[in-house]
Amino acid sequence: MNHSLQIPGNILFDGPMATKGYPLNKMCFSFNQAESRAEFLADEEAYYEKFNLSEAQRQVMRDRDVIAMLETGGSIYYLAKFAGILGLNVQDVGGLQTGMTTEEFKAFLVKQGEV
Amino acid sequence: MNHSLQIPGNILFDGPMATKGYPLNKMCFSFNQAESRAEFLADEEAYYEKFNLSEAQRQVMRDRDVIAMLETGGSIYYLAKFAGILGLNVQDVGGLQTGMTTEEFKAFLVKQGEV
Amino acid sequence: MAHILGGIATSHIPAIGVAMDKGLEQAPYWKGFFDAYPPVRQWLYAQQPDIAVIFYNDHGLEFFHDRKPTFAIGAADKYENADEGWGIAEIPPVTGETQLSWHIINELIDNDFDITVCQEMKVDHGLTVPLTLMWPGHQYGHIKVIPIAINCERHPMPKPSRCYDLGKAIGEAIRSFSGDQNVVVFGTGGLSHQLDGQRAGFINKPFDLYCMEKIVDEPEVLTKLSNYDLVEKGGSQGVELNMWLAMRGTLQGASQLTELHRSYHLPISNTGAGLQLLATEEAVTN
Amino acid sequence: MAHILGGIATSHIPAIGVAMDKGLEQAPYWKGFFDAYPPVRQWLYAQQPDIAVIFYNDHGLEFFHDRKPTFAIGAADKYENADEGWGIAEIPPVTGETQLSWHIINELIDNDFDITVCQEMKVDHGLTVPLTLMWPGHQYGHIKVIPIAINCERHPMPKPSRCYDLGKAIGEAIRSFSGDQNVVVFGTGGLSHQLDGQRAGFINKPFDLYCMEKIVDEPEVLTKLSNYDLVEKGGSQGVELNMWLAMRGTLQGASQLTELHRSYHLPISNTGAGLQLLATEEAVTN
Ligand SMILES: [Fe+3]
Ligand SMILES: [Fe+3]
Repeated sequence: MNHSLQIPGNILFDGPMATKGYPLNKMCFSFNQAESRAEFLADEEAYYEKFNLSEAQRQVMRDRDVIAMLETGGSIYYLAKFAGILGLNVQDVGGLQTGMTTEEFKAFLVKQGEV
Repeated sequence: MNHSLQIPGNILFDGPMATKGYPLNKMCFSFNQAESRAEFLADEEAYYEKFNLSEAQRQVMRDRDVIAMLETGGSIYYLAKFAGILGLNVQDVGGLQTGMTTEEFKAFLVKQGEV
Repeated sequence: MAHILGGIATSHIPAIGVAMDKGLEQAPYWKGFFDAYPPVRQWLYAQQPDIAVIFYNDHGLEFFHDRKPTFAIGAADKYENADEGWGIAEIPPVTGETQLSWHIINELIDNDFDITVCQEMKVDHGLTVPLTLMWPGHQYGHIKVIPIAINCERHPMPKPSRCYDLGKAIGEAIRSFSGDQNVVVFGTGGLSHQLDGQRAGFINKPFDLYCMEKIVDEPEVLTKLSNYDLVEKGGSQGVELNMWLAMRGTLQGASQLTELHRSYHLPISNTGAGLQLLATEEAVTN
Repeated sequence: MAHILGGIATSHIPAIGVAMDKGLEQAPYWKGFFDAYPPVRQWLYAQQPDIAVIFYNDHGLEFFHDRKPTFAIGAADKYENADEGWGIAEIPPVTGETQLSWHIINELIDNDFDITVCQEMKVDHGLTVPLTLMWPGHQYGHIKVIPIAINCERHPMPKPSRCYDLGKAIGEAIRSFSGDQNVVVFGTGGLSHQLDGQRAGFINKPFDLYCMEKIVDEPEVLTKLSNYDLVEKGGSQGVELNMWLAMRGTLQGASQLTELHRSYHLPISNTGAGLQLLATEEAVTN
C-alpha cells in the first residue's frame, strides 16, 4: 500500500497519526464508561489535563471542530464517543464536517441511492 | 505440531489447559500488584472466591502442591508470582516438583554442566 | 467433521439495534431495510446451526491503541456486551465455545497466522447487531459464537487478500474438526461508507453492487484490491469489506455455493447496507 | 537506509538483574557468567548504535490470557517497567522510538504478518535484564528500543520457522528505512530450561551448544524444528530459542557475518545461559 497517496477529503488514520493522537484518543476511549463521561462534563479542562492533551488538541476540542480533531490525530471511532456525549449522531457529525445542516447531509445520503 | 504427544514429566500448557486454568491464572496475574498480594495474604479464601476458582483449584492452592496446580491449568509464568508471595525462588519450586530439597535440586542443575 | 452450512454478510450499524429496540422496523425510513431479513432468518431457522463464526471489527470498545491486534479470535465460554459510550442498551451476553475455538487457533498458528487469542473479551455492536438482526428479541443465547475481530480502524490494516486467506484457513480448520457441529459464518459491516473528513457521507452504490456480484463466484477479483483502493472506492469505512472477504474465504474449500439472497438498501445511517446469503451443499435443502 | 550492525543473543533471567543490583558479579556463583559480558559491551560501546530492536517474551506482566498476542511490537516513545510480583526493583523507563517502529509495522502487515501493535506497554525482565547487562547501572536511556514480544508461554506458539521469517521481514524493513540510523538486534532468553513439571531443572548442554553452532551459518536447520521438538530437547522454556531465531533472521539479508563472541555457562538459576555476538559488515571494525 502506498501511504503517500492522498484521497481528497480523507484524513488517513495511520501510525504517525495514531502517535500524534494518542492522548486525545485515549481520553475518548475512556468515554466507554458512564463515570468518565460525567467527569468530562463536570470539568472539561481538568479532563484534558488528566489525559495530557496537547494545547492544540485542547483547543480543537473546545472549538468542537471535528475536522481539526482528525487533523490533530483523532480517530473517528473514538471521536464518535465524544460526539455521543454532545448528543450528536453520525449525521450531525457528517454535517459539521461538510458544512451542511444535518437535514442537508441526510438528503445528500439519500441522493447517492439515485444512481 | 502434534498435540497428542506427551513428553514425560512435562505438562503442556495448551489451549484447553488455559481454558481450565483461567480463574487460577487470572488470580496469579493480579499478584503483579503489591496491593493484590497483600489482599491475598490477609485472606486467601476470600481471594479464591473473588476470582471464582474451582474447588479443586482452591484445594491445590491450599496444599501448595505445585504439580497439582499445573494439572488444574496453572501456567508456570503466573504461578511463579504466587511462589514469590511465599518467598520461594525457582530452585525452591523445582525442588517441590521433583521431590528434592532445594540444595539437592541446585546440585542437580550443576551436574548437568558436567557433560 | 464439522460442517459449514453457509455464509451470511450483513451490515452492523449501531442505529439498527436502536431501531429494533424502539420497534421501528416498519417505520418509513427502516421498512425497506428490515424487509430483506425474514428470508435469511427463515433459512437460519431451518438450518439450526450450532455455532456461528462471526468476523467483525471492534469499534473501540474492547481494543484500544495500547494493544491493537490485527486479528483477534475469542476462546471464551461467554462474551459480555458493554456500554460503548453513546448509550446503546446493553444486551444479554453472547454464548461462547472453546473446543472448536482452540482447534481453529491451533490450525491458524500452524499455518502462520499470528492471531491474538482472547479468553475474555467484550463484543461491540459489530458483532451484536448482526446477532440481533438474525434472532430478534435477543434470542441468540442458544447459538455458540466464535468472534473474530479484524482491524479496520488504524492503518496499516490486514490486506483484503490476507483476510480472505484467513477465512480460507478457518474454513479448512472447521472442516477438519472432529466434532459434527453445523457452523454458519458471518461477515459483518460495510458496505461503502465514510464517517470522517470533508468526504463524510460518501457512498458508492455501483461499487457496492459490484462487490456483491463478484463475491459470489469471483472473490479473487476483490482480493486484488488494496486497502487504499477500498478507502478510495468505498470510503474510509469501506475497508469493512474485509470481513465479507474473510467470510467468503471460509466457503472456498466447500462444495458448490448457492446464492439464496442478495439485497442492498441505502442509506441506513451513513451507509450502503447489504445483505447476502451463500449456502453450501451441506445446508439442509427443503 | 538504516544499518544493522549485528545481533546479540543473551539470557534474560530475572536473577541476573537481582545479582547486579546486589553487586554480586564477582561472587563465585556469578563470576563465570558475568566475565563473558565485557567484550560484548565493548563492541557495543565502539559501535554506538542508535536503536536496539529487542525480541523477548513477556512473562505475564503486560499480557494475560484475556488478550494474548502471538507477536506484539511496540510503537511508543517510552516503555515503563513494573513490579512483576516478586519484588524485582523497578528500573528507569526504556526509551522508545516511533518512526522506525511504524515503518516496520507497515512492512510487516504488507508482508502478511498479523502483529499486535502496542502504543503503550510495560516491559518485563525479558527485555530489561539484557539492557542492564549491556549497559550496567541502568545506563541505557540513550538507546532507543523497539520491543517485539513473542508468545513463548501458551501453546500454540509461533513456529521456529515463523519466528525466523518474522526476523527476516524486520531485517528487510530496517534496511529499507529512509533514515541512516545504526541498529543492533537482540535475541533474548533461552537456552534450555524447564521451570515446571516433574522434569523441572532439565538442561540440555549438548543441544544448547549445537544451537549456538548452527545459528551462525545454518540457522535453517534450527527452523526445521517444531516447538514440540524444542520442548523435548530444550525443556518447556527452551522455546525461548525462538527469539534467537528471530534475531538471526534480521541478519539474513545482510552482508557476511562474523561471529565475534560465543560463550555458554550453566547453571544460572535453572538455565543454560548463552551469549553470542554476530557482527555484519556494516559494523565499525577497529
Ligand atoms: Fe462498523
Ligand atoms: Fe524467559
